[in-house]
Amino acid sequence: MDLSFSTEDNEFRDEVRTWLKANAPTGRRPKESHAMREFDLAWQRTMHAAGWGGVAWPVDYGGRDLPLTQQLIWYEEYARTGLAPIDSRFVGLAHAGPTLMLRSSEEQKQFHLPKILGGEVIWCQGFSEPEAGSDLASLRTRAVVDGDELVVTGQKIWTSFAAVSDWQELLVRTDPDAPKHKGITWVICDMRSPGIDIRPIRTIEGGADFNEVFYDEVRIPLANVVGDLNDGWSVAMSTLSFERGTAFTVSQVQLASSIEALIDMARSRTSINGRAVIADGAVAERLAKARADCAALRALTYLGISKNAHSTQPGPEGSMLKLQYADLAKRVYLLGLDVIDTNALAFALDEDDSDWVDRHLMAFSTSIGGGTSEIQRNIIGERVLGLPR
Amino acid sequence: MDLSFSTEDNEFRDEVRTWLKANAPTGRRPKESHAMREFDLAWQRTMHAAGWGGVAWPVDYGGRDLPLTQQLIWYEEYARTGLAPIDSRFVGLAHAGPTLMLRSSEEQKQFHLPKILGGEVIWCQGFSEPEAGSDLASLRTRAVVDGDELVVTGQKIWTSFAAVSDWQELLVRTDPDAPKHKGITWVICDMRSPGIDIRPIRTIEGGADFNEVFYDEVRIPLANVVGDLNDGWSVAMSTLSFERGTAFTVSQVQLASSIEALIDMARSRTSINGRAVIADGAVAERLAKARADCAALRALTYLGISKNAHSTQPGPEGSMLKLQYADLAKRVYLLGLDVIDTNALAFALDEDDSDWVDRHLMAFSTSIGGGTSEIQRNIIGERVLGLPR
Amino acid sequence: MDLLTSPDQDEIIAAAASFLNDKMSTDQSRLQFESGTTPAVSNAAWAAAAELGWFALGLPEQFGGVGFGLAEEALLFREIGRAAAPGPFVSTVLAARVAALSGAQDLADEIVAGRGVGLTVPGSLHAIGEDGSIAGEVQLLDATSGLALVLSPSVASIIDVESLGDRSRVPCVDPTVDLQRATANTLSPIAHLPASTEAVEHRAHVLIASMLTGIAEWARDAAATHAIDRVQFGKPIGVNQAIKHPCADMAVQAQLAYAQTLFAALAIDEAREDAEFQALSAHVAAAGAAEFSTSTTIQVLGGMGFTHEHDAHLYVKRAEVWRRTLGGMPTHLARLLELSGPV
Amino acid sequence: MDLLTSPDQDEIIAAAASFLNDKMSTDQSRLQFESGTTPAVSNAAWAAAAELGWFALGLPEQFGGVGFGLAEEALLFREIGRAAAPGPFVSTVLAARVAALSGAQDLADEIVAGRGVGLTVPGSLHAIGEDGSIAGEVQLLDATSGLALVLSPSVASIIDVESLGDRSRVPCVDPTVDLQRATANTLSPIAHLPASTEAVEHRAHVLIASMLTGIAEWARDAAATHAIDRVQFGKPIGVNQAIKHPCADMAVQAQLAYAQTLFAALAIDEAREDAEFQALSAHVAAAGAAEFSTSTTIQVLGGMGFTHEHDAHLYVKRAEVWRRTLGGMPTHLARLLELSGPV
Repeated sequence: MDLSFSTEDNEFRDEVRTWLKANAPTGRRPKESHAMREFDLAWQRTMHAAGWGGVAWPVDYGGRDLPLTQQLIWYEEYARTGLAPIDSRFVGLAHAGPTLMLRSSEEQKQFHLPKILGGEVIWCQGFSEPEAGSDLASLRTRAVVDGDELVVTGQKIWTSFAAVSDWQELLVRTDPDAPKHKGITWVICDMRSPGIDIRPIRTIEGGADFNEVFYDEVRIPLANVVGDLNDGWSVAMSTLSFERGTAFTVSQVQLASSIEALIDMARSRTSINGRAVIADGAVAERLAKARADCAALRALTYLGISKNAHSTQPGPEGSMLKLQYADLAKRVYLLGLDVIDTNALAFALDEDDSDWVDRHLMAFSTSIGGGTSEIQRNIIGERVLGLPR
Repeated sequence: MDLSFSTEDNEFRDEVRTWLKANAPTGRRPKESHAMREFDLAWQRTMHAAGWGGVAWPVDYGGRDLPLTQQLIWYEEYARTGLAPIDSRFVGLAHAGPTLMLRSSEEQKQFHLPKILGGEVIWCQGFSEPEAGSDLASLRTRAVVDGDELVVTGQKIWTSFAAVSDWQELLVRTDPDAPKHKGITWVICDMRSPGIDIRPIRTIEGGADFNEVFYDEVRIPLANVVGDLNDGWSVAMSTLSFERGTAFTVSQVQLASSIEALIDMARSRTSINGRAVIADGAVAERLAKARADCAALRALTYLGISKNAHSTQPGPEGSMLKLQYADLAKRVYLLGLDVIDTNALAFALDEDDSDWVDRHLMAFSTSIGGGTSEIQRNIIGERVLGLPR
Repeated sequence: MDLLTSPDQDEIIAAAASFLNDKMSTDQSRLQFESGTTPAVSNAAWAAAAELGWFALGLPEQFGGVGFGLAEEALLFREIGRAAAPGPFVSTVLAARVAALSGAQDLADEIVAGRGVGLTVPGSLHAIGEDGSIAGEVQLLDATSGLALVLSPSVASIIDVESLGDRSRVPCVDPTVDLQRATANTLSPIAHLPASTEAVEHRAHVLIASMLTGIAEWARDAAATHAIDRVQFGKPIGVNQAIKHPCADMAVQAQLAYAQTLFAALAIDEAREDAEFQALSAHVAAAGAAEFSTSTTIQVLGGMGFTHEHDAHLYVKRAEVWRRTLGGMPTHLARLLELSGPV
Repeated sequence: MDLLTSPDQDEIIAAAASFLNDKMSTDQSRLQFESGTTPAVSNAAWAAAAELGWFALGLPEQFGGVGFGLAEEALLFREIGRAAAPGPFVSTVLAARVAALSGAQDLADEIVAGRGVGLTVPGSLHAIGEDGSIAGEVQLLDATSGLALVLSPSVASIIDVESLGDRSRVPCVDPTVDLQRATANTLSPIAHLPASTEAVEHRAHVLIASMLTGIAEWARDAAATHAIDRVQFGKPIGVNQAIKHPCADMAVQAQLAYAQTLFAALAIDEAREDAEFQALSAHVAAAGAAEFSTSTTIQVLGGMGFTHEHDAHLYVKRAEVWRRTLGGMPTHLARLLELSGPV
């Protein structure tokens, strides 16, 4: 049992830090989605050229297949660049790509994987539907086999980057009569297909990264099905353990940076009563508690990685980390507003303060997206403690 | 709409205050249960002699039948005496007595009601069982009709003052084959009957006010059944609206006094860092928040009484008050420990501080007894907001 | 003692709700703010509110007011909060009072007739003199008609915002609010009222508490409606205690905020000794209810609550703005602790 | 980097759990405290713990210790917390260290061999000198063998409690603890160790955090067991999210406390720059987990949790005592905020 990293690991960290410092993009990431796509892809190409395109990807597919400890180091250092933890490359690199590796045909792999890693394409996800949120398996988007094609009609929602994506991992119902988990198919959808209509959804902080996607008799070759027809649920579930908790490190490290930034601000700013913000004992306690809680979140990340390094089945730390991260992020970013105080009224009073308002609003999504906190608590209660369903 | 009381009400308040000041017992209430019984009964006799024995009881049964506003005033003034909100007289005066008024025979009324009001007898409750807590209707204590008697065998739990009680309102299962709410009978049990065994339960703060009561073929005359055989559930439920929220005032007013006492202590005491306790901004905020929350609790009490004065069906404020009181009491008494700080280690360091530890431990029961907070939330969600069961 | 609304009061409430629904619905304000117009209230709607007497409801009759109490104003503002109606209601109503009670009857008449008055929000580099003059950096909410109300514990005043320096418009968190930033090099007010004559700030606490109560009630009802309608895993999601219990907590908090706000309004109307204590308690209770309920409602609504498709985001932002406008919770809680306790 | 326990460590844990179950179960301590004997640990059991080397586990071998790290001690103390074993474990282990490292090897040997050392709890009228001398009012936990440990940020020392004035025994919230009150008119220690040599207080934070983690884990498991076994309305109560979700929260908090406590122990063993930061974070995380979990477990258990029939009350009281012994959360949080952040 130790905290320290091996000499080899420390050398690796130096190498990563040096490389990122020299190569990470320093300009502001564009807000317009096509420019954002080009920014993200260019960065992926830069990383890929230097061998950093897929730190968790198998060597066979052009990745580095780093041990978990080095993945952790990579993500810790990546977090320091301040780049977004999740950008438009995410679905391709961390979900669709790994799914293809595990479940697709050799031909599908040969075609898609190099393009993902090489920064040529963006993927998006087509899982959720308006009536199928937490209950994903109740999805209704219908696909009928017609010759050597699937004909898809229906609607997806919460698809990030839909308008700038090349491909989509799409779940459709191919057998409406089967039990709900049994009639679903996982298929690769070309986002330029006729019959696809994309409508952006404006979110609370004013962004439009999410979309509704409508399918009106969209024709997809049967050759694009991954796994078997009607076996899509198992395909979708097969990738859950990819990276085994390491990628989450970026969010955790950046939250820690936010806390330290807030402490600095609370020390240097004057509150409405004329004293330093940090002289408010209640704010001070919340800041100190956030520090302690974030330290524990990091320790839990390390514990999870230590366990996962010895087991292919990821432990329950994943749900625990997600749940606790959401709770802490919401607390920290609300605290951020209390630190900037009446500047919290303005959305762009000055760039820095505006950013805290933005983060506060964005934090509402942490306990909803990717499995709500309520669902995480069910999972922990049932799988960790063995409570009845 | 007004807050002020009428001249008549204000005169009434003066009268009550004067009388209580002159007559309320000033000595410490004994901890030993028989002495406690005598203390409580003597106080009831004093009140009864002066016409205060049953402020909410009908005049026909010797009560005052005060309008709700005057009940409120009575209880507000009663709270100022510092006497316990609930003592050994409670079941007789506020539950069993009112049940008898509504559902018992003239003979039963004539026999029992004057004794309750006159401070001659103590009643206890025999409802809960080890396996029937929140799910009270699943009670199993069995009663078989044998001639003109019921023969009772089983076990009750959480019976306060069982060892010093004369009578018990007892729920027994008389028809094991009926649906669970349909086979229950409400019967008056003489606590001196052969076959009753009482075992005290030591509670968290060291007291033993609760008991388990075991029944081994206890014979109770059928004449003691109230309402019909097998109709006991409806009998038990018929009294829920008695006093319509006013008696709760004593707890709420005493909680407010506790908060004011804590604020005084926080101002006058020095904490471990050498400053006044109240200089700790986090403690100060919790105290201020408790003040505001307790003010709102009082306002909600007033709103509930205003509504109930115009309706015989009590509103949902009852569950809301109970839920919020439990939450606030637990917060306030935990805060009490933080105000007395390291003195919280001792249970009897000096009398006053010890009392705060005692109240903290006792506060755990506020969200359990008389319907858990979880059950209250179900009730509010379903009955107030119409959420599905 | 009676906290029930009278038939007259019920009529005020029903008329207000109906007017707000017709003229100031969130559909309308959304159209306005999405087109970039702030404050997102039309001049016609504002004038109609003036015509209904909203800005003179609690003003004594000798000043041309309707002569109701703060309790009736509180009931009106609860509806304004529930509707998330845009516009400087609190500061306009209070400015009319400052003008009238300080002898500036012409100004009072102008305000009552529909000249909106914005609100000056205190900042850390900001000082208010005993005469209601103001110096330093300020933010202005909805001061588009050229006037703004200034509030401090010792005085309330009205300033001419045209005389402020460096005015610039900045986007507000709440998209229906016009937010400006400016600096004052000691600006004297055009009217002022010392707290010794009337503590206008206490009334502001109650009116803001009323709006926050309305916001909390809207959020409670939006969450409950969704919990009943939305089906997942074959059942309405409201069957789950993880949904039902937070909804119940919202119901409790909204009712506490409502009861305490009425209590505080009556405490001021009846000039009770603990009026400030009750007003601050109302602000604290209602701000807590609004913050808890709007954010919890987003969680209950799931993804949709996080978007502009549902109004929840508007209410989150309104609650955020309004609970900060008088100086924020730490200030109120510190003051609450200084005061004598309740009577 | 590896936070998994090794087979050696697993052996320490299993042996400790088995010993505690045999010799220091809550059944046994209940018998003792119900008969009025405090501390509720028998001399024989304490001597057996000494024989197992518990008080020298982390002491370097040159001082007659076993030579393990703080990490191993933390794993042992987690089991002590889980068992609610009575006795002055933290102060005895740390006093052995103070004695040995300050050159009082005979005293160290005596302590390691089984002379328990109590803990001095700071109060508001209490001062600790740079030389470990003590003045003012103090409380003593389990100082029945005549010695007590004194801890401050700058020094750790051992005092002879017989030299304190006005000693009197008072009942402790935790019935297994012997609590005394006394005053010192500047009492010099019999041994002391400046923090510049070794920061004993940091180790105390970690050991107390370990005990609190064990308490939180016990509470989590007691609640889960009850939620599975207890049937109401025809189903185990654990099907209700009002039970399931607080249990899940307990699981998360316990795991966070465990991970952070190990992290902190290793940070001290590896002399990281952020060792104090990590130690305080562990104390804060574990104290929060213990307080939340023990009180939530009482709620999950219902009426029974509120009685002496179930051990829950013991754990509530232990958590209450232990999270206050080093000066309480406000002190720790203030210090945590002063420090540089994590490395």
